[in-house]
Amino acid sequence: MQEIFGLIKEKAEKLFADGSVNRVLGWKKGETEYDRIPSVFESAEELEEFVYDGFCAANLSKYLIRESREDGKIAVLLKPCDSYSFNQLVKEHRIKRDNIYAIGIDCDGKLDIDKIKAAGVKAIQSIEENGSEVIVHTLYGDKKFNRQDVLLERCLCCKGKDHVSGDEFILAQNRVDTTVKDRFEDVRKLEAMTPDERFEFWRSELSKCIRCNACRNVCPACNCIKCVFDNEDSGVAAKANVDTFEENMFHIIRAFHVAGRCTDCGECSRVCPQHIPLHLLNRKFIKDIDELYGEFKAGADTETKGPLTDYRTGDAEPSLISDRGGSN
Amino acid sequence: MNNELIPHVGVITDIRQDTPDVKTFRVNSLQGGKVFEHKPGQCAMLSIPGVGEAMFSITSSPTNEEYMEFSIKKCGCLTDWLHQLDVGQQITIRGPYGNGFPVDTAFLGKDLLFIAGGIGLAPLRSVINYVRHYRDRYGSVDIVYGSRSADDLVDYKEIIDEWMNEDGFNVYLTIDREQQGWDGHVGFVPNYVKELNFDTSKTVVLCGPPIMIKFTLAGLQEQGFSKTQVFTTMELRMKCGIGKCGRCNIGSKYVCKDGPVFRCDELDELPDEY
Amino acid sequence: MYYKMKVEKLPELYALIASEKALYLPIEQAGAVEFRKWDESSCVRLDCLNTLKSAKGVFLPQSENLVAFKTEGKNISVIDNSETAFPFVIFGVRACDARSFDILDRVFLSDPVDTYYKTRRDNATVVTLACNEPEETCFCRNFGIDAADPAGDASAWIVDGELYVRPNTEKGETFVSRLSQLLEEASDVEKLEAAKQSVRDILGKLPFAELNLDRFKGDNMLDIFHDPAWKSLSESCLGCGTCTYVCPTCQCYDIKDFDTGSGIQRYRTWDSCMFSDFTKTAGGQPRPSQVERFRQRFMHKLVYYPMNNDDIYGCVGCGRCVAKCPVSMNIVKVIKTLGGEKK
Amino acid sequence: MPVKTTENGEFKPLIVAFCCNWCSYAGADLAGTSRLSYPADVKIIRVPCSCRVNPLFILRAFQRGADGVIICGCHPGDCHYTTGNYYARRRMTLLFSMLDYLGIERKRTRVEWVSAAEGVRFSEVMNDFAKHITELGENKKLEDLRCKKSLD
Repeated sequence: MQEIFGLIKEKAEKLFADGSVNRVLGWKKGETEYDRIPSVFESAEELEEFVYDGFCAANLSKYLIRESREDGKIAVLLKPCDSYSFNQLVKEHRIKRDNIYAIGIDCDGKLDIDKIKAAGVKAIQSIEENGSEVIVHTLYGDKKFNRQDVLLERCLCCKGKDHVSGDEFILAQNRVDTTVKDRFEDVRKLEAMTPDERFEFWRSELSKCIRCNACRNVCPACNCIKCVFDNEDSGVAAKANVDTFEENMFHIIRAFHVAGRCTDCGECSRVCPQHIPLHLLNRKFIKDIDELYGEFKAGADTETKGPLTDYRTGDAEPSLISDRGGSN
Repeated sequence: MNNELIPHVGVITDIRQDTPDVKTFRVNSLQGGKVFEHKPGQCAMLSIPGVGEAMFSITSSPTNEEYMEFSIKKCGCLTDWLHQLDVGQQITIRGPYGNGFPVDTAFLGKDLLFIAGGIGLAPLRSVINYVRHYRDRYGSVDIVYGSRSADDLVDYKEIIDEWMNEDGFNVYLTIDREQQGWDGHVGFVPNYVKELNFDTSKTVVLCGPPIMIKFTLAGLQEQGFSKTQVFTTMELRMKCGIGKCGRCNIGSKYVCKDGPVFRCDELDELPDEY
Repeated sequence: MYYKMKVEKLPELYALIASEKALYLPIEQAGAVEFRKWDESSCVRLDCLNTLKSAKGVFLPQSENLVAFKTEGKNISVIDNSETAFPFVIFGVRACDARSFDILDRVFLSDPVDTYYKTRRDNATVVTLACNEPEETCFCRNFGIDAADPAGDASAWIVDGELYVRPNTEKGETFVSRLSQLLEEASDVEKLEAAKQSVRDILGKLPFAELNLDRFKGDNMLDIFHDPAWKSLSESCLGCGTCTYVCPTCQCYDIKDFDTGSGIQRYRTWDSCMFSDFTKTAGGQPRPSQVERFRQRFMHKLVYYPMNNDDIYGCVGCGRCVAKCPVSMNIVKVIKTLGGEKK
Repeated sequence: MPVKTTENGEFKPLIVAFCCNWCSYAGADLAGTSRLSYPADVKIIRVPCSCRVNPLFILRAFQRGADGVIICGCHPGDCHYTTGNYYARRRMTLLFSMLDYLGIERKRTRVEWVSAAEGVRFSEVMNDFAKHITELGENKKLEDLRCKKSLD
């Protein structure tokens, strides 16, 4: 990504220089080798700290809800998968498209620091990305990884290398495809289990939830001004895992509220401090929608009606679910 | 061990509709008498189980041996519910919380000037009545009280019947806009205070909406009052009342424990986050 | 006085402790290591440096029942249905978490005492475990914590396949005396001291080993509060509660009522000053945007808490927030930016 | 918590039925005036339209002790608001599929279309649903223990 890092930075500097934007939304180096902070750069000088590498995983489109309402034009860097969220937000009129200069940038898959650490890596001093290799230097010695093995879960079933929106694109010459599996593979695995096995699986996963609300707050589709779970009168315990019911309810309702709008950007699973595979809930809805109401890719464009704001007179009846085979 | 978070049960023995949106509730313990003793300016956590719990200033004077009173304006979830209650309803109550006004130190022997706006009279009422009770310990008392309209003056009857007739008490009432049947002063409190041009040796107790406090304080300073003479009482969201739940802080001070009464110069040393 | 035993005997040790008291250990479940109650089927992970949530949950659970109410007509009856206390041992607490107990003590044991917390605290024996392989996110050293020699009622070390234990308090002495059938007196203390030293060497080499905290003191409160850097620091903050919920020293809580259908259960839960409703009232919001909320959290840890508590910082440098923040915005960045180390 | 067993120890399910004001509620009314029987444990909640039923309502019902939840609305094409039930149909299909995915018994929830004239059908639907729920037994997977425990 080194080649396009230079190009992006150059482009951003140029945009500042010719006054076409007054801010650039990108990533900044954090305190550790792998910390990348979503940041608004307000001048060419501030771009000193700009970075684009394997750890710049954050989807920046949600910040546009706030930033596109500020004065002046803002340039935003969108990876291919982020461009879907971007489109969806434009469709929902949550961001002001006219105030944004969208730059589509190349992505060769993002790295998962937790996968690296899970291999027993401690006291990291520096990380080197070298083509298909990732080399981690630590106080206790070096460790070499195959890049493909330490990619984020979502990158293993990448939605594709093509942007669905953008005013300009900065792409690498050799584009890497990281896809190794179908994105519904894990959903199908769960569907094949018995209801009790599925219940056990989700119970053990959801019981880890600490109710930090990171999944909700990072989600570009969760853009309500006031969330139902923040409503004092709703009677939900939004701040603690007081009860198994509350855990189930939060995640069911959250997934339902973004159904038909979720672009499967995978941010929810990435930020979850407990590594709950939340994307499997969203993908279930996506899979059902595809199967029942025809293929639908949220964010693929800015016009098509979403599946839950649309209907056909001949739609399947809900009894379809209870008539499914298997126990219960 | 005494558990601070477990409340007492109290019973509402009287409800007075003071203004269209303010009611004064009289609360007794189940055995009669007061649920606990308090100092002027202190607060208590009232709650309707299932609805919520919130901090209210105790408006009755500690010298009242029979009951406690709370003047409550209807403005949120819990207060809406409180306003629907009838006499005889039990509620839970815990406290007293906060430091209260320095009636035994800074106020002693001083000429006092009370300035209140709207429901801001509630926390001052306990001090005013305390001062009436121990009349000889304090100098003259001036009370400036303003409200949106004549109907919004809290405790109007007590003001007219008792405070105005008290020896050494001067009460000045004002309302924001002209109103039929009102022959008193019309105008905002900060301006009225300026017009009245009080002697700058007085100790001031100030409470009301933030915007009123801001302008009144500026006016007082213009007239030569120092911030060290002005006391005010604060309110922020509270859950525990004992300085542990962590939300009512202004800088390093907790309103529930270190406040709610602050001297205005103390507030200057704190972040303006209230 | 040090005692020791072979690491292989740890399951026996657990069983022996658990035969008398409840035992909490870092235990893995569904891939997440937390302090949980031990039983024979538990997967103990003493090698795990930081549990995801800190050990504070043992004393201040994420949610706990305070009191219940039954209403009948206009009458209310109060039912004290908080959990009954039982003596327990918490084993494997790291030095940073052990310090966090002191920080929480100053809040919950100061007058008026929090009964729920105090009961648990009184019933607990804290056995700490020294760190062998600190991570790059660790910065406990800045707060005068020695990860190689942790505090607690008793301290433990694992060196070369042997567990060393040293009682520090009366509770610790009792704890060790009950384990006499497994422990023997350790004569090779030099080996242990050498191991401690090598850990200290590593601690000194970690990237955040030397943070400059000079600016964070009460005299600078307003100066820091009004620092323009807060705006850019907070702009990426999502307003989630991850940092708060993994933090060993965050102690803010909320009290809520739940209508069970047969009565009202009043419970308390952890709360976060990062949440938008934290200070919201019907009358207004003193912290209207994320800038103020973000500032509050770090001001509390680095300025307000020390002002009220003899200059002890409200951070122990465990590094959980560094590792877990979804946008990598953490206290180290705040210290470095406001502390003047970088602009 | 309502008592869920009869005197001889049989399980009596608690069923919540969300009925649309225009068709199904009138259908229930007709069932009543026609003296048709359906289980007394069916608690009807009247909603303006079947699409008023928010997924939260259904989960809330389970939380508060329901063993089965049924949503009744006008037949597709007959909605008082023209299209409400079409949306409800999509939503409920997806929600039920999600509940199934989480391992919750898929027969605990149902959608039925009952018109104002179908008093007989209403009673049949309720009897049939109650029978199924009785077979499934008590709702355990979506229960809220706080609502089941005694407070003291």
